[in-house]
Amino acid sequence: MWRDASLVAGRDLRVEARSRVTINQVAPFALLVLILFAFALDPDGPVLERATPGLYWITVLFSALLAIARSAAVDEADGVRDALRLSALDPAGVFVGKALAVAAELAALEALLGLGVIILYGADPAALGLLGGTCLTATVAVASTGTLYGALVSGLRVRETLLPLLLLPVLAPVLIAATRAFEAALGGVPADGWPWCGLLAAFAVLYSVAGALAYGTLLEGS
Amino acid sequence: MIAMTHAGYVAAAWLAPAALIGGYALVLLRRGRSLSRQVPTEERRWS
Amino acid sequence: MTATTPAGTSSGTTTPTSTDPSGTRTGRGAPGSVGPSHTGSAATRVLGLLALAAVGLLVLYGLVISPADREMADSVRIMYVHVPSATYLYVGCFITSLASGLWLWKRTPGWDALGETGAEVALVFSFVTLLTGSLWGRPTWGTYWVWDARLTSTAVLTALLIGYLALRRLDLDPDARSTRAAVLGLLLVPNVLVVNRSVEWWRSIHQDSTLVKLDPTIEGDMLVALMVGFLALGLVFTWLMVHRFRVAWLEQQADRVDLDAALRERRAEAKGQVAPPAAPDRFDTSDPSGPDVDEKVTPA
Amino acid sequence: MEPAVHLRDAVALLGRFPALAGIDLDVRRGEIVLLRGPNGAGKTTVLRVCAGLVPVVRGVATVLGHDLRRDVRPVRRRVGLLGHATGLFDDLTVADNVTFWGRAYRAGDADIAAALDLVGLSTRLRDVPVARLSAGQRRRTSLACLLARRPELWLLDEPHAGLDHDARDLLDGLARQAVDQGATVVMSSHELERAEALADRVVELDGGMAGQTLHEVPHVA
Repeated sequence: MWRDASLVAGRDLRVEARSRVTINQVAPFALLVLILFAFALDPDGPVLERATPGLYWITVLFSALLAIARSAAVDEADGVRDALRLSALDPAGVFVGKALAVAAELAALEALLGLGVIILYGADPAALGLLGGTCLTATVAVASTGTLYGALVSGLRVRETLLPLLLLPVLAPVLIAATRAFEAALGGVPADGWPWCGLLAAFAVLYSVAGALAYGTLLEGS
Repeated sequence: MIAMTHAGYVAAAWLAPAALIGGYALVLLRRGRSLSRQVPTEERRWS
Repeated sequence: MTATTPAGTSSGTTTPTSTDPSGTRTGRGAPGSVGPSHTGSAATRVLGLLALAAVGLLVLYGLVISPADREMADSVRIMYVHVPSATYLYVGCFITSLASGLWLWKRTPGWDALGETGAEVALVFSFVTLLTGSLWGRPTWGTYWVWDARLTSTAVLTALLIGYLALRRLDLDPDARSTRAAVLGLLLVPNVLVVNRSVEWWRSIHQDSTLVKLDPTIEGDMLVALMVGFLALGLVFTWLMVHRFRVAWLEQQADRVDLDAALRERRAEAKGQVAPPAAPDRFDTSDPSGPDVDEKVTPA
Repeated sequence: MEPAVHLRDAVALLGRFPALAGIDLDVRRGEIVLLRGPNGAGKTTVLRVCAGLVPVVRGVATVLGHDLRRDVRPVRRRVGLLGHATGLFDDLTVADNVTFWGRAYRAGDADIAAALDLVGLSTRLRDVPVARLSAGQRRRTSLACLLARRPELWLLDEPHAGLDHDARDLLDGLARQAVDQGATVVMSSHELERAEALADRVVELDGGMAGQTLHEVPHVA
């Protein structure tokens, strides 16, 4: 299974390396959203500073939507689904591979946005352990959920609009948990943040398992 | 009973759901009726 | 609310969670013979009457007999609708998840229909819950929307249900659509649990003391009124489920019927140059895996 | 030796449309069979059914000894499908594509390299992204993907479409070579004169049902 996963992850990342969509389009989009938030909320006032964790994770979620849509589109090229079904690749491996590729891209985006928030919003990172833990669990959670829901809508005419409709309510808990964890880390008592991190980890495990199990069924159902 | 506080809200909180569920029930009956005509009897498991 | 058509028919009962309804079909009545042209049956009429009676009782208890609350005065009466409908919202979601899981496992179309039924009825109850919740919030806290844990998670749940039904409404080919809807449906309950857990935690941090807990201490007539609320909405829920299930069942049958005509058409297309094999009549397209139930031609 | 393909009164659906309405077809091992017939006769569906991609809802369907109605997975490992859709990743190079699909089908690196050589893509075009290839070159790339896995049953859906002259000779040669090594080929085509030259037998298809064998092409020893 892991061999297939690394094969698929390698392919997805190579597609990204060649097409550079995430680097050239999604990353600038993410930074742009940060800037737009600053326009919306007056930068010197307290609001922006207090809302930084929330704004950060909303930006990450929207960028994730683009990265997930891109990852799903790779498999929607003409005939790829059939070739996958004919191949000896284990569907769970394909799922894990694609999720890892999306996770890698997301991690890069989060790092970039982290810098963006520090520079643009003047946030001073504290409790790095909690920040890192939250990012890790949230990234895996979003990547696995996104890959699964990407497969759910693949091949449909209206997938661009259906994917956010299906995915965002599911990711609501991730947004809540990640934001609270960041607030705990930046604002005050990191100890409060760890339970949220735990919730994110549980979410990530739930969806990784669900994705691995369901991916084959989705690939099969034309 | 009449001298009820928030009468407006209570009335709304009871009538609106009744209308919503009642409307949905009617829609269901109408859909059921029009579909029943298309499907021959033995396909149905109720009578 | 019940169909009061005079057509007297023998009583046939269908429990809402009927199992494996697509099994072998029993008698083969002449197609098109006039049966009851609606989804009603003796059972649903009885159920309908019971539901109406219970609603009547609810109105009596909820609005007349039960006293006003000390703090919230009469606005507490909204609770008798709000709390039961929230409960049946979750029951509907549970049925959808269960049915989706069973469809993925057994692939009988009955479960697929039940999954769709559960979600749609749950959606109706989610609107009722949101409506009564905000109408209750207004007199009690002065705002229509309160970021209370239960109300917020109901809102997210409503979005999940809308997404599920949106996916079902896409015109994929039946089997693919059912598979995807089943995977989404199966994930409904886990999603609900995670959403509730995270919203519960989130609100517990920001729970400022002034918020009156949504469930005031209730006893005596108020408790009875709430119980009647559960009974009445329960019967209504079941009645809606049975009818919606039959509508879904009819929709599936309608799909299959056109198919046989298509098969005959397809054969005629062959311009006679190609001899059509012995014309088998009905066949069950819904379970591609198992051997076909109506197989007339024994395999060579 | 059981037949490579044995369909008896098979019915297959595309959504609600019965693309195959009770087809009878038999293909022996080591044979090259051409499916001929008007558009929409079900030629593509027959190939996809044999590849285990479209479920058979009625009748008998056995490919390479496996009953398709029980489990399609074993068949899928042993067939190669070359369809209109190339199944290639536009952003990746020719080499990346063939390597990925080769490994996905558990082909060894040697087979992958050999496949690239056979279709003449191992030199100049090797590191060109597929997006910049012509239709014919794309088809050669997906042919290379098929070659790399050395399938026992070749399912070719209008393989000659879009190929230039020497590419067609190359395809015919490779198909003939594979048959000599025990493979079987079932293909559909509209370039009849060329396809019939290659095929041992031609079967007329119409309305999703197979007719009688039109003519046996005397097998040139």
